[in-house]
Amino acid sequence: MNKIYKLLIGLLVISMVLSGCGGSKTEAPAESSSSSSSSSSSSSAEATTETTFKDTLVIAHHEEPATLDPQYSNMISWFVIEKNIFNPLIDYIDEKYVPVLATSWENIDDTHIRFHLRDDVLFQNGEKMTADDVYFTFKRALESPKSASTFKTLDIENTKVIDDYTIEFALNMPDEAFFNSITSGRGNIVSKKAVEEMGEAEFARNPIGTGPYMVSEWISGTQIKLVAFDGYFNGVAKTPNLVYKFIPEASNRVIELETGDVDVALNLASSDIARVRDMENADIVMVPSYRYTTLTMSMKDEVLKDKRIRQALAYAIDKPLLVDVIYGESADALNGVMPTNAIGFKEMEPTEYNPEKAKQLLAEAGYENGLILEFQVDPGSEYLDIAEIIQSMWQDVGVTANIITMDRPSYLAQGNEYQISVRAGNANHPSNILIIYDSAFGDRIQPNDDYIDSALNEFRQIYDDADRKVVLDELQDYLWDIKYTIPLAHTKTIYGLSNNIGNFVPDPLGLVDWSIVTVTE
Amino acid sequence: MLRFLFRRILMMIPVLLGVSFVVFFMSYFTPGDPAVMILGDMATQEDIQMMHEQLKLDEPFLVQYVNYVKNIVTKGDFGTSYTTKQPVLDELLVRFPNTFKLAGLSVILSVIIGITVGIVSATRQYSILDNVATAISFIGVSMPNFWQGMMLIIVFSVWLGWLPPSGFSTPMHWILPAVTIGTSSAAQIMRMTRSSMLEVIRQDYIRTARAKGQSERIVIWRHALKNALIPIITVVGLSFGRLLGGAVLTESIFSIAGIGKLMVDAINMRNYPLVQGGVLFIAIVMSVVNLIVDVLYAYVDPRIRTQFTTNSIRKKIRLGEVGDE
Amino acid sequence: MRDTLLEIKNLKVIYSTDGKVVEAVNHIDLKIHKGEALGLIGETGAGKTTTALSILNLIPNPPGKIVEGEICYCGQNLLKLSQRDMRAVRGNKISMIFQDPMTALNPVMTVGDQIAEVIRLHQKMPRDEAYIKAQEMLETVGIPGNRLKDFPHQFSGGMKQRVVIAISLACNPELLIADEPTTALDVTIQEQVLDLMEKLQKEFNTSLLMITHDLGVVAEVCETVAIMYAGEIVEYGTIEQVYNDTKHPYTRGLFDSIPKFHEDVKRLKPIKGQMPNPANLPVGCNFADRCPDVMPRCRESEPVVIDVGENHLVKCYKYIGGGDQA
Amino acid sequence: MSEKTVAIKSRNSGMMRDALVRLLRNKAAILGLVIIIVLILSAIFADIVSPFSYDEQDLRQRFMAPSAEHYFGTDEYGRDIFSRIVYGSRTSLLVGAISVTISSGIGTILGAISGYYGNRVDNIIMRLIDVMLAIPNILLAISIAATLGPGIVNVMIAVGISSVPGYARLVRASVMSLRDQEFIEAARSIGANDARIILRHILPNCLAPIIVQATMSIAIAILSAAALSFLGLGVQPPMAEWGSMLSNGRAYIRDYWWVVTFPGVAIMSTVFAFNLFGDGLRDALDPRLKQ
Repeated sequence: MNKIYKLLIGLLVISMVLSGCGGSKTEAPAESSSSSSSSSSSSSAEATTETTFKDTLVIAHHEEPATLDPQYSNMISWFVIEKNIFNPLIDYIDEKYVPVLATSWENIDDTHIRFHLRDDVLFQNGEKMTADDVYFTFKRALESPKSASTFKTLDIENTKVIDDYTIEFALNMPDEAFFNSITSGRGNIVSKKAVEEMGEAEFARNPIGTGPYMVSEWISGTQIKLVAFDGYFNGVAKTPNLVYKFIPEASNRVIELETGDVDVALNLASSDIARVRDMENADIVMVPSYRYTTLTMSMKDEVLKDKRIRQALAYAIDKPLLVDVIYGESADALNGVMPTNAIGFKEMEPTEYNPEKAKQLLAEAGYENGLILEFQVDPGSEYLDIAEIIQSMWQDVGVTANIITMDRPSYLAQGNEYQISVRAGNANHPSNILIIYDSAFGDRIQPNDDYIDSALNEFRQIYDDADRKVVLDELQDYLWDIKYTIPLAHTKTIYGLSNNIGNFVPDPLGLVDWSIVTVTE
Repeated sequence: MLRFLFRRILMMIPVLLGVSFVVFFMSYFTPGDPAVMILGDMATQEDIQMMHEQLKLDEPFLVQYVNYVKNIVTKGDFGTSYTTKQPVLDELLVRFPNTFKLAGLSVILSVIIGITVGIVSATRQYSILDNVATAISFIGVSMPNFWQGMMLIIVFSVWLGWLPPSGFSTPMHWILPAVTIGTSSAAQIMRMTRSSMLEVIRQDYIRTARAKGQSERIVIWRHALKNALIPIITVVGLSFGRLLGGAVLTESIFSIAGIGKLMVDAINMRNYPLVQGGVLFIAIVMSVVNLIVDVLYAYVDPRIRTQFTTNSIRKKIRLGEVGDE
Repeated sequence: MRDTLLEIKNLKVIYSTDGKVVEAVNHIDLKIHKGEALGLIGETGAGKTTTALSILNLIPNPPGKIVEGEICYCGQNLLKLSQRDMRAVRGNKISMIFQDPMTALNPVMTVGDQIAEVIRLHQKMPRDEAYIKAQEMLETVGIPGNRLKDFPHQFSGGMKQRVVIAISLACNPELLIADEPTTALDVTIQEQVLDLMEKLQKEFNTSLLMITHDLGVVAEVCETVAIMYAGEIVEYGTIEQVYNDTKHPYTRGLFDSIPKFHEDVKRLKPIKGQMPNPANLPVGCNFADRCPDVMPRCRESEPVVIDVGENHLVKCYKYIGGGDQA
Repeated sequence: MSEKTVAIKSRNSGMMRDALVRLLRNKAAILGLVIIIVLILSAIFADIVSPFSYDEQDLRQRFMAPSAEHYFGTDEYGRDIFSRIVYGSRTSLLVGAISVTISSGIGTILGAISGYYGNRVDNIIMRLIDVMLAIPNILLAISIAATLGPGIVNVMIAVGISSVPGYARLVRASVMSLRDQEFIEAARSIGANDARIILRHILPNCLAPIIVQATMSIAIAILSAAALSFLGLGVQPPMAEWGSMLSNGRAYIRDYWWVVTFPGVAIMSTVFAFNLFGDGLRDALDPRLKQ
C-alpha cells in the first residue's frame, strides 16, 4: 500500500525538478533562481538568489460550487475549494489518521470517542474555535440531507461537550467508519456564531471556517476569490490571494494554462495530457484518485440473475484495451471491487479476456443463439464511451446490448428499473464504496444477498485493523466472484501545473492545501 | 400607437401566466427528482425524503403552482434556487448583464456584416463577390459555435496572444464570443437581406427612383433597404431574442456566466424554481423584443402602421377619406 | 422647323438570357423636337419601353445591353455620359412616367418625400423649400397639398398617377417620357390624367414622348407619331400623315383593328398571326409573315426607310421603286 | 363546366411546367439538386456505399489519418468516419428535413393566419408564439421524451416545434405588408374565400423569406439535434449522426482535425445544396421573373 506514498514522493520530486527545468528554460540571467523554488521560502542558503513570489495563485476549476457550506456540500469539486477555507478534526494521510483541529482522541468504549481540540484555533471572524462549534457542526450535519447519511451512526443526543476543548461523540453502534466520515469534507468545522448570525443562505456564500483562506469575492458563474486569513493557526498562507476561475471545458483549462492565464488547471482530460507535457511552461502531475468505474447489473432481472451470464459478460470484455482506449494513461484497469488505494483493498486475479469461454457460458445458460440486453447509460462523463466499446466487444460473443441514453435526471429517476448500467464511485472507505451492494441501499444493484448485508454490517463495527481485514478480504473475494458488478477502471486525478508552482502536494481527490504552495513570478 | 403599446404591455400578463403554467406543468410531470439530482445516486431513501420535505416537493401540483404565483405577485418573490439557496431573481440578475451584452454585441456585429454583405450580394447577384459571400455564409451557419469558438481561441489567444481566452470582464474579452455568435446570425441576416433585396430592387419604384437621377447608393440604402427591412427585422429580432435566452455552447467555451448555461444546468438539475424564474424572465425579454420588432415594423412600413391602429378607420384611410394622423 | 431636342440614331438593344439573345430594339432612328409631342405606338413587346429606358440609360444590365447607336440630347451622346452626369439628366432634363402607378411609388416613403427628393436632387434648395415646392406640385396635379405626408397606399390609382406626374414634372424637364401612363387606369380617370398631362405639357413647354398602344390617346395628345414593330420603326410622320395617309400595312392593320365610330364597319379586322419571336427574327421584313401585301422580295431582304413626302417615313418595299406594285 | 376545370388544370400544370423548366435551366439549382439526390441515395444505399459498418470498431486503429483504406480517417474507436458519415446522412437528413417541415409548416400557417386577420387573432397567436419562444427547447425535448420515450423522434419534434415561432413571425410580417395590396382586394372581390386568398395569393408571394429561412435552418436543426444528443436526448449510440459526431469530436480538435472536419463538411454541403436548390426554387416559382 505504500505504493501511493512512493508515488506521491516521486511526483513531488518530479514537480520540483520540473519547476527547476522551467526556470532554466527561460534562460534568464538569474539561472540560479531555478534552484528548487519549493524550498526557497525557508532555506535561503544560496544568498545569490532573490526569488520573487506572486501574490496571486490562479486555479482553473471545472465547476462552480452551489454552496461553500460544508455540511450542505456533496461534490468533490466543492470540497476542493472548501478544503482551503475549513479544517476537519482529523485527516487521513499516508494511511493513517492525523490530527488537525483535534490534538488527540481516544475510544472510551466501542460507542464513545473523545476528541481533544487545539486551543489556539481562530475562526475567520476572529472567534475562537471551541467544542461548541464542533458540536454545532455535527448537529447541523445530521439535519442536512447531504450529510445525514454520512454520519448516520452518530448519536448527537448523547454527544457531550466536556469542556471548551473536549468533546465526546456517542455512536449508535460501534463504527470504525466514523473516523473516515469526519475526515470527509462534510466534517469540516463551521463557526456556530457565524452560521447563526448570517443564516444558512448567506453562510453558503460567505462561509466562516478555520482554514488558511477566506472568501473575499464570489462572482457567480465566473470566479471565487479567496484571501489569506492572517490568523490561520497553521501559519499564514504563502500566497495572499487564491482565485478559482470556473472554466467548464477541459480543453480551455489547458489553453488557459498554456497562455499563462492560470497557474493550475484541475481535472484535465486524458486527451490533454500529451499537450500539457509538450508545453514549455507547464507539466502534468497525476495521482490515483478514489474514483473507479464499474459495470452494474440489476439482480432484479431474470436473465442477469444467472451467474454464468454475468461471468460470460465479464470474459467478453477486453478490460486492458478498454481502459487504454478510454483513459490512456489516466486510469488503470481495476482488478478488485474497490479503488486500489481504498482502505483494505485486495487485488484480485484479473478476469481474462476470453470470448470463447464467454460464448460457452452463454450456451450453457441457454443463450447460444445470442442475447439481447438493455444498456442504460447516464450521458455524463465517460459512461457513454465505455458503453459503446463494451457494446462492440459483446457483439463479438453474440450479446446485443442496446444502448439507451436519456438525460441524467430521467436516468436517475429510473432507479433500478434497468438491466445494465455503468457508474462511478468515489470514496476510499470500504463502507462507503461497498454500500452499493447493501440491500438497504435500494437502487441500482439490489442483490438482496444476506451474506453481503451481514458482512457489511459486521466489518465496520470492528476497530481492530487485522480482524477487520479478514472480514473485508472475504467480502471482496465473494464480490469479485459473484460478479454483480464488473469493475473496470481506477482513474487518476490529473493536475496541470505551471512550472512556477512549488511545494505542491497532490491529493487523490484534488483537495490540495494551497496555503503551503508557492508561486514564483 | 400609445394605445397599441399599452395594450401589448397588458397582453404580457396572460403570456407570463401561460408560460409559468406550461413550465410548471412540464416540470411537474417530467421524470427526474430534484432531491435525487441534488443528492446524487449515492443518496439513501432517508436523505431523499428529508430533501423532499425541505424543498416542499410533496405538495400537490396546483398548491405549488398557486403558491408560486402568489409569492411572485404579492412579494415579488421568485423563490430560491434548490441548489444554491440564493433568491432566483438574484441568480438571474447576476447573469443577465453578461447575456445582454453578448447578445447585443453579436447582434450589432451581425447586423452590420449581414446587411452590408447581403446588399452587396444582392446588387451584384451572381458576381464573384456574391458567390464568395454566399459560400462564406453557408460556412458561417453550418459551422458549430464550439468549433469556431475553439479555433478563435487557439488563433487569437494561444498563437497570437492578442485576446484573452475566457471570461467576460473587459471589452477585450467580449470580442471572441461576440464574433463566435455573430457569425451564424450574420450569415442568416445576410441571406435574408440578399433575398429580400433581390425582391425589392426589381420593383418599379426602384426604377422610379433611378429615373429621378438618384445615385445608386441612395437608391439602394434609402429606397430599397427600407422596403426590404421587414423580413430582416424579423430575423434580427428572432436572433436577438434567442440570444437573450442564452447561448449555451458559447458561454461554456468562453466561460461566461450567462443565462444559457444557467438554464441548462438548472434543467439538468431539475432546479425548478430557477427554471421557472428563468423561463419567465426570458418570456418577458422575448415579449419586449417582439414588441420592439412590431413597433419597428410600423415605423418602417406605413401599411403595417395603419393595421396597428384600429380596423374601422383603416378602410377610410385607404380610400383617401381621412388623413393618417 | 423647331430645334431637335433628342435624336436617337441607329439604336440597338439586346437582352441576353440563358445564352439566347433577344434583339429588343433594332437599329431605330427617332427625333424629338423642342415642345413636340411624339407618340410611339406598338404592340406589347415591340420595344417601346426598351427604347424609353435606353434614353435614360436605365436598361437593366444584365440582361439588357445597348450594343449600338447614339442618343443625342442637345448635341451630347447620353450613352457616353458618366453615371454622375447621367444622373444630372434623369429627372431633371428628362423624366419619365411609368406604366403602373400602383408600383411606381415607394410604399414606405410619403408622397411629399418622393416629390421633394427629385427637387432637392436637382435644384439645390433647402429641405423646407423643397417641401413647399412639392406641395405646389401636388396642387398643380390636382391633389390637396395637405396630403403631402400621406403614403402611397392611402391614394387611389388615379391619384397615384397624378403623384407620379408631379414627380416627373417637378424639375420642369425638357423631355417627358410617358410609358403607357393611362393603361392601368380606368377610362374616366384616363381622360383626366391625359388632360392634365396635355395641359402641363403646354404650360411647361415640355417635349413629350408618349408611349402607348392606344391610337386614340396619341391622336389626342401628339403631333407626330412613330409606329414600332418588332424593334423597328416602320412608319413615322405627323398625325395627319400617318392617320390620314396610312402607308405601312402594319399601321393599316392597327387602324383596322380598332372600332371607328364614323364608319360603319361590321367586323373588326385584327391583324392575323403574331409578332415574330424577337429571339429569332426572320430574314427580310419582320412583318412579312403577317402582311396582306407581302411580296417575294419582302422575304429576301430588309427594306430601307424611305421618305414618302414631307418627312413621312415608311419602311416597306411597297414604296420603294423597282418592285412589282401590289 | 368540366371543360372549364380542364382548362384551369392545364393552365396550372402549364405554370408548374414553366417553373420546372426555369428550375432545370438554373445550373446552381441543379447542382444543389444533384448533391441532395446524392445524399439521399447514399442514405438509402448506405450499406452498399460505405466500406465499413457505422458501428464497426477497431480499437487498434484509432485516430488513423485519412488514407486509401479510410477515406476520412478513423475516430476515437477506430470506426471509419466515411462510413459513419454515409450512415449518418440517414439520421441527419431526416432530422433536418422533418424538423424543418414541422416548423415551417406550423409556423407558416400560424403566421399567415395571424398576419392576415390581424387584430385579436394576431394578438392571440403571437402571444402564444411568445410563450413558445420562452420555453427552452431542451425542456421541450425532455418533456417530449418523457411522453414518447427517448430517441431521434423527440429531437425532430422538439427542434421542429422550437423553431415554429421563427417562421410564424417571418410569415406574419410578410403577410402584413401584403394583405392590403390591390391584388388581394381583387381576389376578394371575385369571391375567393380567406383560405384560398391565403394559400393561393398571399403565401406564394412570401415564399422567398420562408425558403431562405428553411434552407438555413436545416443546418441549425442538425446542430441543435447534436446539442440534445449531447445531453442524452437524441440518437441512441452507436447510431451515427453528423451533429453528434461533431460535438463528440470536440476534444480532438487540436490533435486529429479529421474527426470534426468531415462531419462539419457534410453538414455544410447539405446546407449548401439546400440553399442552392432553395434559391433556384424561389426564382422558379416567382411569377414576376417570367419575362
